[in-house]
Amino acid sequence: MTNTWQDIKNANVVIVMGGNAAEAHPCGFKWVIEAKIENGAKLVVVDPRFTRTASVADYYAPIRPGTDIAFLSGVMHYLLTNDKIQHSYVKNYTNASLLVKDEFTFTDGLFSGFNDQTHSYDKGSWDYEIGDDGFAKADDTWQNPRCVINLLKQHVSRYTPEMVSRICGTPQDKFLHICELIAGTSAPDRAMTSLFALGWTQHTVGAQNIRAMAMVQLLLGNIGVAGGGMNALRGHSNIQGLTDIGLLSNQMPGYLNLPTDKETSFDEYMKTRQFKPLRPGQTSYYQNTKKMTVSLMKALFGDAATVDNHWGYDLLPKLDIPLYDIIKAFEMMNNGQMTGYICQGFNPLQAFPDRGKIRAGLSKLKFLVTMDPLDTETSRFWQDFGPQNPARSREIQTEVFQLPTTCFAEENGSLVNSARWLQWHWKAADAPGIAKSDLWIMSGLFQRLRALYQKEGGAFPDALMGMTWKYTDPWEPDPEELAKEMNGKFLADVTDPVTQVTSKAGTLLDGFGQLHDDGSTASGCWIFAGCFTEKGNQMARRDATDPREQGIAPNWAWAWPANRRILYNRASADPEGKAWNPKKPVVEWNGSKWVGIDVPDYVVTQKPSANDGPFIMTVEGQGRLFARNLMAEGPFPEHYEPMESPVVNVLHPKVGPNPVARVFDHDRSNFGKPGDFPYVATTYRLTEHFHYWTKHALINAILQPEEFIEIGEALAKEKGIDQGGWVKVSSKRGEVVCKAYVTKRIKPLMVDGKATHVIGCPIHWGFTGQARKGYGANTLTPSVGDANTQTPEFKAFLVNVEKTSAPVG
Amino acid sequence: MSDMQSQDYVRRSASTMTPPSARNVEDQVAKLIDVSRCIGCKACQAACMEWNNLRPEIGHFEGSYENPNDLGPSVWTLMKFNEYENEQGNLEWLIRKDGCMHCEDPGCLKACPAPGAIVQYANGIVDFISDKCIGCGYCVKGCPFNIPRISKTDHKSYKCTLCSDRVTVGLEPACVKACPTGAIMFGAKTDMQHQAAERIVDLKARGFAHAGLYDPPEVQGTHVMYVLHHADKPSLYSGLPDKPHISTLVQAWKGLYKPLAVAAVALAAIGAFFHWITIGPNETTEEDEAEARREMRETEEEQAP
Amino acid sequence: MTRPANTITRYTTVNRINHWINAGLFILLLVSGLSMFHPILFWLSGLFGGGQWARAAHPWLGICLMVSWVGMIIQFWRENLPNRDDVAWSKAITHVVRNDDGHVPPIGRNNPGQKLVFWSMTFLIPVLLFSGLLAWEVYFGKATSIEVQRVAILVHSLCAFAAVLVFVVHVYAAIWISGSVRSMTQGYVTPGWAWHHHRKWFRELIAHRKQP
Amino acid sequence: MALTRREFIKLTGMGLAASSLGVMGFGASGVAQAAAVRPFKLTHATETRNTCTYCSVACGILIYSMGDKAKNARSNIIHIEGDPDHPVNRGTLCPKGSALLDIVHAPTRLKAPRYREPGGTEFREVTWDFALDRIARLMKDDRDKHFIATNAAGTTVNRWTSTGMLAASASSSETAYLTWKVARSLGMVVFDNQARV
Repeated sequence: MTNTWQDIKNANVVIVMGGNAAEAHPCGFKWVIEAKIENGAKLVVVDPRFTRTASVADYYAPIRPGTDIAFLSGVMHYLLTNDKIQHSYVKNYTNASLLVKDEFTFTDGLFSGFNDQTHSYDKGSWDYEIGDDGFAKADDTWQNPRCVINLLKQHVSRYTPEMVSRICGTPQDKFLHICELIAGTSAPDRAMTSLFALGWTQHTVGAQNIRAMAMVQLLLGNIGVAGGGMNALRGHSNIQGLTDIGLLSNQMPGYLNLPTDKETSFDEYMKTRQFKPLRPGQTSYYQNTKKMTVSLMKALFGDAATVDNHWGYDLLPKLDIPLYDIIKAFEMMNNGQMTGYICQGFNPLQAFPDRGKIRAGLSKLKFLVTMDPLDTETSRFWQDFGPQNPARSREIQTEVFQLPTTCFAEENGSLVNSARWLQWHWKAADAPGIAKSDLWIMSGLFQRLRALYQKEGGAFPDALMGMTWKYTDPWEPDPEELAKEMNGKFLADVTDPVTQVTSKAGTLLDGFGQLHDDGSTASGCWIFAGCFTEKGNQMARRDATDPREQGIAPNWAWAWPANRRILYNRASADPEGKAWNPKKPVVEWNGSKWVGIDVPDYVVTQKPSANDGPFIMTVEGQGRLFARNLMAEGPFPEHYEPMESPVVNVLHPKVGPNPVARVFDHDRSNFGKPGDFPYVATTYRLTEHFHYWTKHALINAILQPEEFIEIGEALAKEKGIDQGGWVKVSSKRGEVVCKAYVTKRIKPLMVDGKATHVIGCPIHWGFTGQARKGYGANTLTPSVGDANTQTPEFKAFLVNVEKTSAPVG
Repeated sequence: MSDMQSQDYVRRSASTMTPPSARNVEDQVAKLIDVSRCIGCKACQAACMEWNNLRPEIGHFEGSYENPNDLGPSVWTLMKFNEYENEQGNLEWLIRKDGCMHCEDPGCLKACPAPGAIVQYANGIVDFISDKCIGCGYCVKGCPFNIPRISKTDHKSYKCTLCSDRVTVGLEPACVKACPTGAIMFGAKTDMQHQAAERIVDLKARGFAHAGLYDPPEVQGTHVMYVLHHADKPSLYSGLPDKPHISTLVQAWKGLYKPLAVAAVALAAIGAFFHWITIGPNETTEEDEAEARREMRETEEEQAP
Repeated sequence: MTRPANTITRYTTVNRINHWINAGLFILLLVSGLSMFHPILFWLSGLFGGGQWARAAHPWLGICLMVSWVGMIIQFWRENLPNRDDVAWSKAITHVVRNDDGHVPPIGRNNPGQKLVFWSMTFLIPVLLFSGLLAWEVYFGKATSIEVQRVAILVHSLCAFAAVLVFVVHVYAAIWISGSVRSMTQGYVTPGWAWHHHRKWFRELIAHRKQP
Repeated sequence: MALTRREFIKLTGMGLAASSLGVMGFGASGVAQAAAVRPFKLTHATETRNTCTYCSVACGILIYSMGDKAKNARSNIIHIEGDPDHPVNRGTLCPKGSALLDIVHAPTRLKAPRYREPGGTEFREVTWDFALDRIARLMKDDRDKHFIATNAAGTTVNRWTSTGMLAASASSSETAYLTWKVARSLGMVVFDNQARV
């Protein structure tokens, strides 16, 4: 989230698209209701189903799963042709004026540089014209046809209301009404907030879905302001924290990347990261990357990281491919390329696409370790549970360890919520039986492995031996010690050149501004610097005071970066530093510095006249309507059909789905055709459940006891399916037998003149826990991910549905 | 635990004595359910089960999000869902939290034959005192909203207590506290009525011309009230009664009839007694015996050959 | 059973056992029913061990009463059929109540008052049973709509009231007409009693009397 | 450290007679009346601040446990409700959060390590030492066999691709950081968490 949960109440329009906030985040959704009641806001919901969010919406429109880019491009087309953009904002705060290289083109669904052998782009042409001064060229008059804004206009010109309706199945009048509501927030003092979640990410074009809305928001001037922003509601309680700390194949803490094979040396690695500004006078904060990286290496390897060994650069693993993501991992397992897998609080047999493939992959492992408070399906993948898990135990040679862990109520620590707040929590009781904390288990493994390597030697023990482990109890480090390590500290006495204050070695850092690249500071996660300072645990702060009740609460817990609650908040003020919306200012220039209810996302003393853009993390200082080379599919979002689609891509029939999606051969042969699987299916959560956990909780099992699908009345009638009756839903990959909920909330959509039926598949049931046994919707879903992130395409695929009888067993 | 110590009852089932009411100026409380803010998440149901330690059986999916499928002895509140296509052809998903309405004139209490099994506190909460419940099910017949349910295990009647244990110590009911969107509010009844009025203005501005408050006068108002977008048609909300009232059958049965019947029986007994002391027993005399003997003899003679 | 000579059997042993089972059940039903009928009578439930017990026992007692009453019907339906004499007797009801039996026409084994008791109960007991079943929460709480149950419970209480009135009349009549109680306890009446109260029956008896 | 800041709940429970709760509709007779209805169950419970374990709204919660943490008492969580001071949830909780008690006490909570041998049809309970020793051995054997120190071009890459890990995005940041250190110290690159989904 760029903003806070409470800040949603400042919105004039709330658009929920690519998510179902009321069901997935009820307590955050209260701020939408608050916006409606206190701010007269209009709630707009665009969703394939009439959800519980839609039930309290002012306006609802249906959309075919997987066509959000067409819808949003249509919105951009509307805004640009009807001149409903926030001109001053777009001109000053986005890259609309910058000129793009002449070689950059878009024809028949493909951007320039496509290689149809490798299914990837040479992104060389996806950039600005660079002048002799090394800065990007610009035309502030927007006369030059190569201006980003003009290229964008041209790009979205195909997305007329007729075309949007043809692709999305959204009736034109509904689409246009929503455009009008959205366009109203182009006024400087009005804001729209976009609330989205996995409804956008779980597509082969997931990242581009979000980009499309981010561009809409930039055109409207809604980023950085109160009641605006791009608000990813996110999933698990600490999914933000795990992303921040980089528990992803290619990540290190604080959004630093793991090196690749191409970056053979530390200098090589730094060269591609310390981005120089592309416009005059810009901050381009990533110029400080070396300070962050060195401080991380000092935190990780301590004395084993020195100038001489390039801060231990070779102690880090390097990647030969962009990602060893989970789809890749299961591909490798199925190919016999993996020996062991550890699932810590993760249940891939339920959570990952093409369940049959997941089960087969796990069966080929030598060992599987699960660490979980609950008895997960994954830990019992080898056991026969009837049709819901038809495993042949005796043929499966995998050794399985099921390790019991503590749960939230039984440990201290911090979690990062989607508004980037780090909040500390305390232990209330002991764990049941002899369950142990993850810290104890991971430390136990670490210590044992160290001992084994010490005794026996083995492959490259240096990183294992060099990893810092200076904890009071090395067998179960105290969470506070770890929090302090992430926050960082001085390793030597350092004198601040401005204030002349000397910080002693060992002093905790106050913020990432104190980082150095000479090894005098250590910080395990630079963006968390400031969370645990000499003043104490900032994450445990409990002052809920909220100036002007504008939803900032700056002294409650601590938010990264630097306790800032609204990202890019400099953009809440006009170029002169006055708030766009005088009723809800965030930060303003008072003549000598930036002040306000939030920590300015800006150099506090930087004058407005300095012309330093508000987006200080980017090389332009501006929001990007043109993404340069940062996306896999292209600098502008383009509508590509889901990998399994009921129709051809009417914009460019030859380029149907995402041309750069990574598809493994085995998976490609497992895609279904509309002839066999004529209905569009989508998967989702219900508000009564949290993924695959709450079926273990009796109350939640009572509230939604049994697996079902949602099907429109028209299709149910056609197929003779009764309300509450049994149905078989099948895809190319498997079948699910469950109950049917025949509903008015899903209506057939007219897509390119054809009635298209959508089937909804809630995901929550499996074969362990309290609720009734289910097959799991991931039995049906295709194993293919977003081209940038490899997030699986759970939201749009093809199925067939038939009436059947109850499963046996 | 003698509840008779309480001076806070204003009504008490099957009690011919007026309850003590020295403290008769307590604020009336009310729960306001604003269905236009309700997202049907069932947090109220979960919180109710958790706080009150209720765990009904795990049921089945039966073609709706309504689970459990009905109110029950351990289901004191239940979200009800209705997919309604309005006059404009647009879908509205009308979701209502069902449960005890805490009527000012409670039909359950009126029907209850067990003294003190149902009470109404001065703040308006209608509570079942299970210890005194005899499980006859009369409250089920008396309720205009079809709320109480009799347990098959202990044969006692159960329903929402409005978390009287929480309210007593100054806390709001569990469902109110949990409700993520503030669709359920709690406070003095007058405050809730003001709150509702504000909401109705907003709803009318959003095109719901018939928005209104559901506080049915037929039961002298309720301590659980709804803000409805379609207050003209409460029955759209999964059968919320348009005009809830204590059934005339129950009124007749529990009203004038009972004292009349008791009086009639008493009169009959008294009448018999006075008959006895005025007219006296009808005895068989020696003359009767003599007559009988005579007739027997005569018959014998007649029959003699 | 020992009894004086020259007495007449009015009720056989089977008759009497059946009657007293009936009477017992009826009283238990009456007491448990009244405890639920009006608060001032709720204390009666204490006789059953409390309200729950009274509530639980009442419907089972009702079923027993029905079974028992079927026995009564089988034994007594024929002699309770109305006949011409009943009209004359009924016309003289004012004489009956004043013990002015000289002006009361002779009557058979049962007089219209007794017949009324019999037929009233024969009508009321099944209606009470049926309406009671509808209102029996434990087993039939879900069998019918609440509206039907409301009707049932009103009908039940009206019938119960009627039955109570009949019962009062019956009991008092038994006390009032001396010798009646003995006829139902020991089974016999004196010839004088029969001659006095049921002269036609008496005459029938002696007419068909076998020679000793 | 269990914060018991919100002591008014306890105060209201213990010293009710002295407080002025008339606004909620009860006078001093409340205690007697509450006792008649159902005793207020949190009167002497220990209150601990925590954060809901489910979604990333991160609602503040108050965990109530039986026992005052005296030496001879074992705490047992009896109730969980929303933290009214929390700026986002303000005391509210969703249906998952409201039922947190049932996940803490789920009958399918694991209580001891279990092991399933190759081809086995059942789990059996094992000791922690057995489990961790065996896992460490399996990891080391695989790592020693499949570790890639240099690639074809001779670049030092120090990666291990044959054993992978999925981390838990409901664990604390501190756990996550330690997990990261362990995984990367071994050169593990097949490493992800739920953020991927």
